[in-house]
Amino acid sequence: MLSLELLFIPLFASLLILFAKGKAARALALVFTLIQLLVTGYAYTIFKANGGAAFEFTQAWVKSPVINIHFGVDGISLLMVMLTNLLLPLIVLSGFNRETKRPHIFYALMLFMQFALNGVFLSMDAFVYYIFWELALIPIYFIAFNWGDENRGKVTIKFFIYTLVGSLLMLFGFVFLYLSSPQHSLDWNTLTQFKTCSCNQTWLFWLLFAAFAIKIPIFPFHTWQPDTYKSAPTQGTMLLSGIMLKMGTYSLIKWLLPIVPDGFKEWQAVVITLSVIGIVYASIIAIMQTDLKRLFAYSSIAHVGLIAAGVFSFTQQGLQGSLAQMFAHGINVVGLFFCADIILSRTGTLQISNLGGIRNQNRLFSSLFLIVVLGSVALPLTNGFIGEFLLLYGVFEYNTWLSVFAGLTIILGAVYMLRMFQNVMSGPDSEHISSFPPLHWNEKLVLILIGGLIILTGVFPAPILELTQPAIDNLLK
Amino acid sequence: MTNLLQTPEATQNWYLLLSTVLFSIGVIGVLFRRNALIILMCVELMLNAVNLLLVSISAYSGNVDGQVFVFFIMVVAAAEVAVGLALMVSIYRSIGSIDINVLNKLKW
Amino acid sequence: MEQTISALSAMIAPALLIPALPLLGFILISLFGKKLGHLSGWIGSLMILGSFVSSLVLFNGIGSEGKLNFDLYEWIKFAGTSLSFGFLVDQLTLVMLLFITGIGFFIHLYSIGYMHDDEGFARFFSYLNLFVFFMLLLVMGNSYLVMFIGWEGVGLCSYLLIGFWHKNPAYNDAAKKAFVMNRIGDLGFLLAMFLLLFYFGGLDFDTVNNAAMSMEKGSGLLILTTLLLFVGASGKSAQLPLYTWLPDAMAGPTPVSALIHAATMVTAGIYMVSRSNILFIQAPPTLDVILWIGIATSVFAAVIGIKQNDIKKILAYSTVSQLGMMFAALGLGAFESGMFHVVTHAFFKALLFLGAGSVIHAMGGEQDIRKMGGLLKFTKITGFTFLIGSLAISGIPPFAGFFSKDEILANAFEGNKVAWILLSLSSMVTAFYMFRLVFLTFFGSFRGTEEQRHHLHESPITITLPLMVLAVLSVIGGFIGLPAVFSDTHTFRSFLNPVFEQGHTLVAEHAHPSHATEWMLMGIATIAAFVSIGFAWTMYMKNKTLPEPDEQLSGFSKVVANKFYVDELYDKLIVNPIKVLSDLFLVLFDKLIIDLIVNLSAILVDVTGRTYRLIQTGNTGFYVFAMVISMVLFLLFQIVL
Amino acid sequence: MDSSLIFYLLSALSVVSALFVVFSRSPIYSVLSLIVCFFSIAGHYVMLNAQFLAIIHIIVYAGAIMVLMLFTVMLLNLNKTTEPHKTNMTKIAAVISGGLLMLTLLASIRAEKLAAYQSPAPSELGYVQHVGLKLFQDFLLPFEISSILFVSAMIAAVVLAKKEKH
Repeated sequence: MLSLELLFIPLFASLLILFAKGKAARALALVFTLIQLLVTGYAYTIFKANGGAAFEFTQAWVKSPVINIHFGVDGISLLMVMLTNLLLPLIVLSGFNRETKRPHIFYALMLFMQFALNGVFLSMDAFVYYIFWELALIPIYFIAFNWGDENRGKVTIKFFIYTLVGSLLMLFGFVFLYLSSPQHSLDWNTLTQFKTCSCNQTWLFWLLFAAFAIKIPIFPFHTWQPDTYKSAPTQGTMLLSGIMLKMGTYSLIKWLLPIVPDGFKEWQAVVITLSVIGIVYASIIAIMQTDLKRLFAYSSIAHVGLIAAGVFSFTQQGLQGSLAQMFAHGINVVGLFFCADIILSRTGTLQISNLGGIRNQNRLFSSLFLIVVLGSVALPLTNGFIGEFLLLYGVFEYNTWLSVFAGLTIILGAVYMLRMFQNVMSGPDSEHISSFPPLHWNEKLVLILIGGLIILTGVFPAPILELTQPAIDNLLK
Repeated sequence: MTNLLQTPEATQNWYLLLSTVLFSIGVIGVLFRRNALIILMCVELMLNAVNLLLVSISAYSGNVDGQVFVFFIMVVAAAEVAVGLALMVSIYRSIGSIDINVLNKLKW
Repeated sequence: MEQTISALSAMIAPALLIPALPLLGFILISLFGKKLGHLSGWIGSLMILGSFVSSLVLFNGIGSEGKLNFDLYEWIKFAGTSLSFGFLVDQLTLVMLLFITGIGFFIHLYSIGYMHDDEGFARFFSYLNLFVFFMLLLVMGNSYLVMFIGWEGVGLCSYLLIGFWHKNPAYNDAAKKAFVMNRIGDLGFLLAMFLLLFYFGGLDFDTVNNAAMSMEKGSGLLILTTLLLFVGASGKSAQLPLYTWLPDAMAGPTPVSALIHAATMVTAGIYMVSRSNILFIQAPPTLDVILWIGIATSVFAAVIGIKQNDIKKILAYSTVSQLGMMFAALGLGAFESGMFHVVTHAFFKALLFLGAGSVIHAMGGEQDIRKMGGLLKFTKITGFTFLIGSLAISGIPPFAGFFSKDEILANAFEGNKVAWILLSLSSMVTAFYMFRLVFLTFFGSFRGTEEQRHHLHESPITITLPLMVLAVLSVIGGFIGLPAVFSDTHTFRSFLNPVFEQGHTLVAEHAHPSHATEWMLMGIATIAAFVSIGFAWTMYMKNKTLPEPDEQLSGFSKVVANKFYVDELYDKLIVNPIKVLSDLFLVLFDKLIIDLIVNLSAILVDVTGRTYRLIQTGNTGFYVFAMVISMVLFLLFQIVL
Repeated sequence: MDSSLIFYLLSALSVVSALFVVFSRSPIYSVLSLIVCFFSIAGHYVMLNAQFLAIIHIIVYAGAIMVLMLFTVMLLNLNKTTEPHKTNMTKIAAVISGGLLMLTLLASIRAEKLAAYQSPAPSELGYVQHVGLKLFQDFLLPFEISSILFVSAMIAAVVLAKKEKH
């Protein structure tokens, strides 16, 4: 029943916030995301003590076709739930000193998003999962469309249709699975136990994978992403990059791998190669980006490419690493985009060439930004290292040469991140920046928390790894 | 004159033929005329052809369900005619014609 | 090993204290730096002094026999593999610990004076303490993974400190270059770790060494692993072809150049190879590679050093050259000699850099030796200590450098005559350019501006005290490793014996050179050094030649002065192609090809919609007609099938 | 009289009057012949033992709907002269496609076998009580919903036919 609580708190909050006004809306949003965080913490302790039994919830819904509302968790989904509910308060808090138009709708959408994301991670029935998957798209669409920059119209439509096409293919896949499963059920347990013949898995893999690959996004399905990240309001970008991407990578592990294992193995080489190409490709593009948000977008493509490569290496450490890296990347990328937003709000520009010398003016911000940057270039003792180490080791075990290629990410990552940091933060004062006011209290708090998390999970990653270990053992069986 | 309706099957076949013919005449009417009112009447004719078929099958299979169906079709037809005629009147008022070739505003 | 732990468990606390104190210093200074003001310098120094004292305690407790190895906690754990955060203190570590914390302390002390007027005073000390923390982690780790933490950590600190004066874009470029080049090496290290983890069953030194012992000598796996490790080492220790960052790294404040880019961090590669001596001994082809790369680097950098005019750049190239020499020693299998040179080099190179810092301080920031001259009169302590350092690096007996260099040359003579000739050559060139530096800077007449002359003064005590201490060490440091002709016991070698003895069992014992040969080698080395110095004296003292301005250079000397155009070559070969590729990817692939495919599908839908729309004529008759025809078709379809 | 003779007469009447609906020039004649057609269909209902339906049919169609139609024709003042005509081409096309539809319908009916004949239907099958019972037991909900349909149709008709105020 814990699943229901995790779902209904944000849903209820979302409805409640609709009726709030102005500042009350975001205060309410913060309160409810914090409550949700507490419940998640409680859920974690319960899970540690008793396993996932307390989360199980099943309720018959439609008789024909047989659809049950089924929620439940294993270590993998709980980790994602934790990431979601950990990031949401930070994202809400990050907007505390910003003026948002119609805040009640904005924050209601954000909480609704949290509801849908939790739903995606908690669903154990493919149909319910699909509903939440699509449901998550709606609030982010409106957030990007109503609060984005001047290009938002075209960009959001592209993003929306792109993802929708993928999801529809996934739906076809699920319909086929439903029809071919002997019990006519879409329950996760049924789908993973019954194995459709490998002749079908060959194409079924691509139906499901298309949806995930677009969401992640894996090269060459990525072109929606930089534009969307650029156009969406920063809090929306944080949601998109921090959590929504993880829907794709999570689904690779939770849904794709166990349902079509033969297809997975058949296309393993193709996808892992694509992912590795994506890593190098996106890293190289990132080097020459002139816009801060677009640079982060391409760096994100590179990072998730490595996550996908790790998943498809189909090794213990690859899978472990991908989960650790999802958690880390969620935190880091939110931090990066938040830093970009802080810069934008103070200087009015994100053009790297117009920036510079911020370090001279605001040392605290520059130190915290540096920590986030270091986390994302995977320095040891930051959270990024654990993930990248395991991921690269996973890819290494799959193919040595591929790992050399994928390993270029640690070099290229340093190149584009440091180049960015140098041009934006160091150097003489830029004439475009008249002053860089000190950080607001909420900005300080968010960045310090993010920095703390980066180092904490980098020094003590064991809880994350232990949480997901049993589930991964299960998968590899 | 021979009795055409010797067996139930024969009866049924003749009714099938009759309602098909009536239905087709209705369709020809819809295609043939430009007066919206006549077209509406032809649609009524088609409905009646179907009704006749339903009643005949009801008799043939000894099941009263078919008749109930006809009953409901009549209900719908009555409602439809009321609304349809009202529409026609209002269209005539605003355009001055119920020629369907004039009523082609709803194109690309 | 269990037994050792219990016996030495009393040593765990001081061992933990060693890295903990600098970390504490870093945290304190970075949090309260503003309030502490100049006190932060003293706090930073005290922390390092504390580490030094702990190291002495450890030195005393562990001695020449013991070995402390313990795990702090499990760091990364997956599927039966557990990678711990653990420490290992043995004799090799002790040597490193002592000189890192010892020299580190004096350089901190020096920095208090040197950085006194800098606005980033507190920040400087927080970075410096963080560096020492990571460096200690590097040498104290009991596995490659912990070493790697320190490895990347010192890279980070090096980045922060090279770009310490971050308002200057050129300094930032240098910092970034250092970090990226190190990262190239780190990738090699990382891949080597994967190989070790996968094929050797672990990352801690014991496991790896035991596995390596049982492997066939010279197997492909061993060669590959060691080569990758060496790639890592050559990145950090600035060997060909990854050396170009080190001269640029002189952009940082001079104490940083002394501590990081001369004494400690750059020797991490040598430490790593020595630490993995069993692996490397088991892979002889890699040792050959190391030998020749070391020699090549040594000669190459020394030649470039001749034509440099920036006082710090000269020292930087000399560092690269000396590091090459150390690697050559490792390549010859003489790990102790390599380490010995690491230690003595740390003494005199730190001394030289700090001396150079003092000179720059006196000259008000001027670094070009063409504008100096006759400084000995004004800065006596600096001048004399600098002279001592130069004598030490040139290999003049009985200074420290003589003994360590002699050992390496003796090993080279035994191992490979060509190597011996080349290394001797490099050594001679070193003596030449060092004394070129000394003569141009401290002797002759002053060539700077009047204002600078007015400003000339000896530095304060915080600066001169470390100089004096290091000068003393540079004089007597060599006596811990006297050659066999002077003494039966080579203190340094026998102290390190527990670390290397296992490795030595793997190679056939080659005969030690006879005493006569040793005398001969020493004689040749000393004479060569004196000849070089004499040559420099004739050129710069007697003939008073001045290095020509940059524009007048031509031919080979222009190529040398421009460092053989290696940076330009890298730009052309690697940097520019990547930039072009980046634009190509973005414009051609992302915007043109991929987006075209995406947009084409949208255009297709658009065109279809526009075409289909025409069917909607608005003519009801036509609609009904279409309906009837489709009904007919549908029914026909049913009948036919 | 022979039942088949009645069938003949009624069928002929309905087909002829239906044709007249379509091809008559004056809308008034069309309406009147449609009424004739509906009466003949009511006759068929009686022959098929659907007495109740026959009554309802006459009341609803002949009594209500057709009167409404007639009124509309008169209200809109439709007559032969105002009647729009299609070109001959479309007329021929209409007849041909209608005939084609008839042929395919017949062909498809022939292709399908009828289900077996049940025991002869009792003549009281179409009595009020039978239909009524069926209607109020099995089809109660649709029946009630149809009343809502009527109300809404009524309102719609009133609203639509009302003169717009400007």
